Amino acid sequence: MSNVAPAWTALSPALLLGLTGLALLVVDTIRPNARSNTSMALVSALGALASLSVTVWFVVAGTGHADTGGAITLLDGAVKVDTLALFFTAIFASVTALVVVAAHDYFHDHPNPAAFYSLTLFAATGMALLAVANSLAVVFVALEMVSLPSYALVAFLKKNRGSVEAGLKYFLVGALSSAVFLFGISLVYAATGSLIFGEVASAVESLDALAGVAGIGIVMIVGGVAFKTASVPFHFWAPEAYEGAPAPVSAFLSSASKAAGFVVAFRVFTEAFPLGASLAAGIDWALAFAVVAAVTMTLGNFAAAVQEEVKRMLAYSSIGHAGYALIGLAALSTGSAGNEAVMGAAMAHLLVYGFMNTGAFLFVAMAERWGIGRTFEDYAGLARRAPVACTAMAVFMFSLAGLPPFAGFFSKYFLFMGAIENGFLWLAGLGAVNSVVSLYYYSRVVRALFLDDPATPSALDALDVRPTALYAAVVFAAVATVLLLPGFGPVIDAAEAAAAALF
Amino acid sequence: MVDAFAYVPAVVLLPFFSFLVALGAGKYLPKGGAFGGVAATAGSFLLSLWVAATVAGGRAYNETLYTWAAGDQFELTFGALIDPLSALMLVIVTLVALLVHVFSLGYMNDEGETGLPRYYAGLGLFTASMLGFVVADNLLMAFMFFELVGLCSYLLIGFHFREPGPPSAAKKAFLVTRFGDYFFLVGVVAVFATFGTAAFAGEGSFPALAEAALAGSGDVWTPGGLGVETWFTVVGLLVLGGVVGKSAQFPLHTWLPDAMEGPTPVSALIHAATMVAAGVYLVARMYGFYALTPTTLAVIAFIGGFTALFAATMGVVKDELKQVLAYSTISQYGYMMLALGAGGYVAAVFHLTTHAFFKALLFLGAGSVIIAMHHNEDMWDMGGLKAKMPVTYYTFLAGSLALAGIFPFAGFWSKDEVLYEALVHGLNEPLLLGGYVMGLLAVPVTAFYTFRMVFLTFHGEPRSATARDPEPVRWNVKGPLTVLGSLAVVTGFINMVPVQKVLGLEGIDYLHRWLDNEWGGIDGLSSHHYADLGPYSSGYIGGGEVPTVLVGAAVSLGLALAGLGLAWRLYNVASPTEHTAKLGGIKDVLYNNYYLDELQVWIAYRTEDVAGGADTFDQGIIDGVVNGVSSVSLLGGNRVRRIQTGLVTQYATMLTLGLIALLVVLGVNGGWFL
Amino acid sequence: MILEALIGFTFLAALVVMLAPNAWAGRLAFALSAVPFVGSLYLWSRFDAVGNALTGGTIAFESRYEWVEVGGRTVSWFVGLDGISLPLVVLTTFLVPLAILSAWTPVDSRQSQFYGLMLFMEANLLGVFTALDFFLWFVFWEAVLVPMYFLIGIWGGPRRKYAAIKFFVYTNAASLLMFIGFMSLTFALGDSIGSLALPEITQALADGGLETWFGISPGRMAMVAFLATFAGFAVKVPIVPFHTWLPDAHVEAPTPVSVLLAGVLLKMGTYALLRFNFTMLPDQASALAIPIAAIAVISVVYGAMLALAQKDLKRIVAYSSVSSMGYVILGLVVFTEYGVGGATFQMVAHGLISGLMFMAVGVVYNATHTRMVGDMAGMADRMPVTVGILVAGAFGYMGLPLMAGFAGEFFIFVGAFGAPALPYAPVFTALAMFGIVIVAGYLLSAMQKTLFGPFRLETDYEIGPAPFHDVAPLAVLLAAIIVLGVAPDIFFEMIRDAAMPVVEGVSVDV
Amino acid sequence: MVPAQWYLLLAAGIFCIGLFGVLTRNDALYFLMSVELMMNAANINFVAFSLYYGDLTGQVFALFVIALAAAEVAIGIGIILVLYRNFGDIDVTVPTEMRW
Repeated sequence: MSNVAPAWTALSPALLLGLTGLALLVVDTIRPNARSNTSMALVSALGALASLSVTVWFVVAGTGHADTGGAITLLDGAVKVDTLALFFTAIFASVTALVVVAAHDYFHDHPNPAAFYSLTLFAATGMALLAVANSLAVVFVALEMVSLPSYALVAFLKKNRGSVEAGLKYFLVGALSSAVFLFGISLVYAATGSLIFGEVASAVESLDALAGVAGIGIVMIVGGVAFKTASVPFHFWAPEAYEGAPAPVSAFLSSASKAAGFVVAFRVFTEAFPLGASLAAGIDWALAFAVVAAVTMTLGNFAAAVQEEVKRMLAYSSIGHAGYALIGLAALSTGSAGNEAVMGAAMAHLLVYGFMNTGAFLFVAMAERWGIGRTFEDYAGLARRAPVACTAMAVFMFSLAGLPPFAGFFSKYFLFMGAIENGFLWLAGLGAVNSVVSLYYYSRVVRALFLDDPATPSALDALDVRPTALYAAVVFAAVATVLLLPGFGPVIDAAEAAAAALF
Repeated sequence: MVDAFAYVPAVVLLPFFSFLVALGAGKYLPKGGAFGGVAATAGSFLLSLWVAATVAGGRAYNETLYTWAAGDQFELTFGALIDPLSALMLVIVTLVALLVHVFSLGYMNDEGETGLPRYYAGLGLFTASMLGFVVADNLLMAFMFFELVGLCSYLLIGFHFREPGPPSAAKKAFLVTRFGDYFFLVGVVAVFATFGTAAFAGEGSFPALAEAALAGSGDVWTPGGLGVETWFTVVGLLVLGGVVGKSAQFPLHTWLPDAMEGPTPVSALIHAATMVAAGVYLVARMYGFYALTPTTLAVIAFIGGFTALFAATMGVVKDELKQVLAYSTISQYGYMMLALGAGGYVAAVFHLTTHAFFKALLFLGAGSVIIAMHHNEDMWDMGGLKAKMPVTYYTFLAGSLALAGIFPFAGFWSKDEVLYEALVHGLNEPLLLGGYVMGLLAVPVTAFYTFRMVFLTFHGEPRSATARDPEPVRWNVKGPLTVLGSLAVVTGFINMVPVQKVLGLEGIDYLHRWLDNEWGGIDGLSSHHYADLGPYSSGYIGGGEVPTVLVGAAVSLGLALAGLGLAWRLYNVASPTEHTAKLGGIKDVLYNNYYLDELQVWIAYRTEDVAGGADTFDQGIIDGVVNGVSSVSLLGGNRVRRIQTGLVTQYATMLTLGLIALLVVLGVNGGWFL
Repeated sequence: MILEALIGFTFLAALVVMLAPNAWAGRLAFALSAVPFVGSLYLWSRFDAVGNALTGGTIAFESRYEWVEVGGRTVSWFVGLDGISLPLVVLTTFLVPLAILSAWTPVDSRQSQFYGLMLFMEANLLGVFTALDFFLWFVFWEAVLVPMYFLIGIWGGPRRKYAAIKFFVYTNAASLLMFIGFMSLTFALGDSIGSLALPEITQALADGGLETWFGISPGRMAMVAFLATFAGFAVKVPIVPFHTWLPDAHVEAPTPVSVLLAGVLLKMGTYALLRFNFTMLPDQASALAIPIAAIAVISVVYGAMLALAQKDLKRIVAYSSVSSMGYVILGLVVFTEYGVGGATFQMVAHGLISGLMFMAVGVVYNATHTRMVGDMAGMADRMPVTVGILVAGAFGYMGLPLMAGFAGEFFIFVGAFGAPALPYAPVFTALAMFGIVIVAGYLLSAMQKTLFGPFRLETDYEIGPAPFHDVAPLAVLLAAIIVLGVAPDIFFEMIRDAAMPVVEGVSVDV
Repeated sequence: MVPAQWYLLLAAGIFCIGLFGVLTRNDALYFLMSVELMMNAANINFVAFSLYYGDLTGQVFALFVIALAAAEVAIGIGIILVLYRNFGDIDVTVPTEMRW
């Protein structure tokens, strides 16, 4: 079909998101009185779902798939729509939908929610662009397009010191990282003389004196990626940002924004700096990722194990999961058949993670909506009053810990399998150790919800409201987390196909 | 005509059904299900007689009846082996069991005991297990029923579970015998591993295979290339462990005196015909194997002789009626072991038979006395019961004369033959001779404590109110006593070897001919076959067989009479007094049973200490490591989280340092800075 | 399809019970759990497998659908039964209804959740014993942890949270170790396997399909994988020194959960050891025969000694389970018909007997609210029937002939004593057998102190006989134990048939 | 003309100056300016090497970067504003409520 429709329609998922955001902004500016939280949440949700359905349709129809004429390149090769792009666009769209729906209840008494919805949608647009970016220039622009709204979103509660502090730290670290990233790009440009991935790749094969320059540039690009994915050593913003930001924003950042960082990484490092060529030039970025992955997962999980606040624990756990996903890049080896498997597993993990982690943060959002505290003790005995939500939370926790019968089990174990297949036993072993630790702190949440008794009999009286939209989002995420186990086949197939297209 | 052997399973199953009936419906039946038990044992008794008659008719039976586990490696089966030995044993067991059931009507029902269904269920199962053991055609089946017998003894000894004493005695009985059975079980497993079968009789039986292997015409597995004979000795000794436990031989005899906590009829059953007899019967059953290993035989003989003397000495100082009988039991089984060890297969079975009757008699008599004395067992509170309860007295006297080995009572003949065998075979076997000497020394001691008991109980003046006016006993007590009493007198005549030898009368050694398959039996299970296998040659004193017989008999009889006389002098007076003081220091040792119980208690406590140590180690070290790992990880987590200082400038610094570190690593790795 | 129906129904039943009102959740759960039992009996009646499912024997009720394809390996829904798994399936479906019945008295809060989780666990256990694809098996294997965590953590004793987390994390760590070890093995098999189906993997290993993989030679790979998987399963079994989670879990868990924990969950470990280590890597197993036999013996004796030191009835039974599992390991490592078969039989026998013991102790506990040996005496006086069965069960545990325990243990002993595959077999066997004396020691003295003698227990209420629905399951279990003890061949025959290929799989120079 | 390496060095120098500022200054605005400096260091590379390679991509991208930097500053100023409202200071080391 993509031959029938004009090529630009391939970008329609991104366009849909952007247009929805603009529309909200317009309505909000022209008729400030007409706006209602519900209607705008509805509109933005519809926009996100529309883009999701289009994406899914494309995937089913095989747009950009090798069978249908391969990837569609636009704008002089600066943009490229392929399975990888669609796969991640699907993640972004679904997370966005969940987040905006949840936000409806979260911001029920906020004076100006409109800004939130449009900012979210703009950030989502930027992610969608990241997914299709085929030039370092587009990558940087799209990255900023994701970052700038995110800063604002984190600091969205202007009167809340936590939110502001989080916003500041996120912004400062982010600005620094993007500067580093940009300088890295400039060095690569200096070394290769192009920004289009394909041309960069061919230039990398013939680097001579400038190998060092390109190497430094690549490492700096690694840094930029590490910032987006909240990986060591660019992770410092994450605990504070996730903790201080409004919970839906934390969900959005920790799921979608992280995935955005990974799509960049996957594409740039496979298409612009192919492993073989880079190694020939003495630039072993896989080693860099291996180190980063190892440190990241260990730091994230061990720090998460000793947190008192659930939200901050989730923040660290999300750092740990970044470490897992990085295995997808770290465990690559030149010309190995296992590459597709491991990178595909990483993608699948990010998809599943999109649901289970978003769900977890949305549960925290619900807790904040109820106005109960943030620590494990405050969550004690919640299951008595909110069994459904708590069951969903238990599902998220066990799935994050990688236990069946939930999707997190498959994605995590396939990731380890991939690492083992490529001979990275030590990485898989480290991952195993970490997931044991993670089992400990995830089960702490379940223990608080189901096993512990409330501190005071009146502790649970705060649960007076039933935030419907939040419930809907959480339950949907939970159902998705469960159903993705039996339905894992298509997911992993799509992911491996997408990965295969990169090598 | 119908074949008696087809009913062999019924012999075993009838008491088992009485067990089921008593257990299930006992409380709805009259007498707590007693009649069921009586009927069942009576039935088994009649069937046994029929089976014995059939054997006498010249036939034998050795069939596999049920396959327990049909592996290719081994076939584990149940079956029945009916030869003269088992037929004889069947009759003894069923008869004694029947009489005990009847006696129980008087001892338990008339005394208004509670929990009678449990009691009769126990008796039924006990009898059934013993019968199953008797007919067993292979070692595994024998072991199984051997263990079941142990279970029943536990249940019956601990019958009065509401009191503190019986449960602990029951535990001790089971534990000590279990300890012996451990070796037995290892032996069974070893027999399977060695021969691939555990059948007692027939071509493929393990004694036959062992014989062949020793003859060099067969090949068997031995561990680590061990010599065949050595290995057989080891196996024999392992199985012997079970025998020593069940037959209460030194050093595993300590459970038996405690077992007196059980109801007296149970004691009669345990000691006369079932549990304790099982050990000796087992050796007799697989004698074809033991006969092959002289060392084992010597050990058996020595243990037997030692136990005979050792237990007898302890019997001398006991005050309770049943205690004396308990030690006499240990001692008498010592004689049987001595006989078996000395190659006196027939003598052992003979003594087993006579002892079954007169010991059952003595226990039931004691039971009758205990009824009369309102369950006071202290002999020093009795006296003068002779006039009050004549039937009990005269039967008890018969039993005592038999036990003391006084001519012409049953015990005399059997004990005399035991000692004779030990003597003639022991003259050139030092170890065996040692056994003989100790056995001989035990004779006067036995006579002494037996008649000390008789005189203290029945003679002299009543020493307590109850003794002056004892409670009368009914037919169901006197009946069994009469039967057993007459048996105690006449059983000896089934095997008057000495008379035959001295007077040259042919054919009055019925038991010899019976066990020699003269009327019928299974090849390889006959006494002369065992004699051929046996390592012993006979030696005689005084030139020839007859003098040896006479001398042996005269010596033992003389010693017995001496012992009796001493007891007469000391205790057959109006108001006897304790003479134990004369023993001096030995007295305490004897009272405390040579401190063997203390030793075992000490061992038990030490074991518990070791266990406590293990527990501490487990909780402290092993579990400590497990918990340690988790606390260490949490500690690490606490260190890691401190990196997040909250100061954004420090974040920038660490970020930069991290980036530089990456640059250095890759740069050095990739050699950019060259 | 029948197996899918069995597992699916159990999952469904769990869901239904979960949503049922607390009031009659117990009855409903019992009624529903009877269905899988009937189903397994039907399976038994129609069972037609020959040989071992992994070594090319015919698989009963086989059914296979491709599920996921990853890294050139297909993961499929692949279930089936052979002579080793069927008895365990029957055991599971038999124990669960009884456990549910025994829960009626003690469980008095959130019943619907409790029974729902029990059934959920049963479904996963059935999955573990029927799955023939590694990944499917691993899914069920891990899924068992979740209900167990809640069952111990919510309805357990005072230190339930500690016990639950310990069990949860410890066993999961072990599973991960095992996973990595086994995965490396499968990848070292290279192209000789196209799926993770256990039979295919076994075949490939037997055909020497191992290649040098990232510089690891085949022999080394097999040995490493063996050690990793063995350690992983050893925690589940548990074998000394990986056993310390067990007593805590048992003591804290409510009675019915202990029943399943001891009765079935421990068997997962031994079952996995048999399937993976001893069937797939027999040569490594026999190469390590001496150390394995050593830890088996240590487990037996050390576990028994620990049991001897305990004062809590449940702890006693828990440690004696450690001891009994030692027999199973010994039986497996000797590679003889009676050894391996007896080990499998002992899994079932011990499942029944330990289940009975925990249940009976639980019934006593319901009345006394204490399990401490010192706190009570002469219970036989007040609850004769329960105590009678408890005593019978204890003798079963001591290996009394004509009860299932003796059959299992004797098979193992007789199989082990002369085993050519294990050097010094007679010594090891004799040492292990001494366990039967120690077990008699601690069980008899515990019973003497608590059940017999003059009645003594400080309560402000009257203690009477236990209700029928508490005693009935005890009686049923006892009957089953005796039946298996008198006629072991009803299971042992098919077990032998499935065990022989394992025995023949090992190449021993006799 | 000036050889390319010099531009590289210049850019690197400016980048390091910016980085130094980031690491040493606690004032949010200085922080912001330093980041600007770093970005412009990158721009120097882009412009210089677009001249060196003779294609316009670099220069065009430089323009993009300038625009983005402006946007970033806008957001940054906004955040610094609320920072001042909530903490009464624009010292970035003041807000340390969330840590560990």
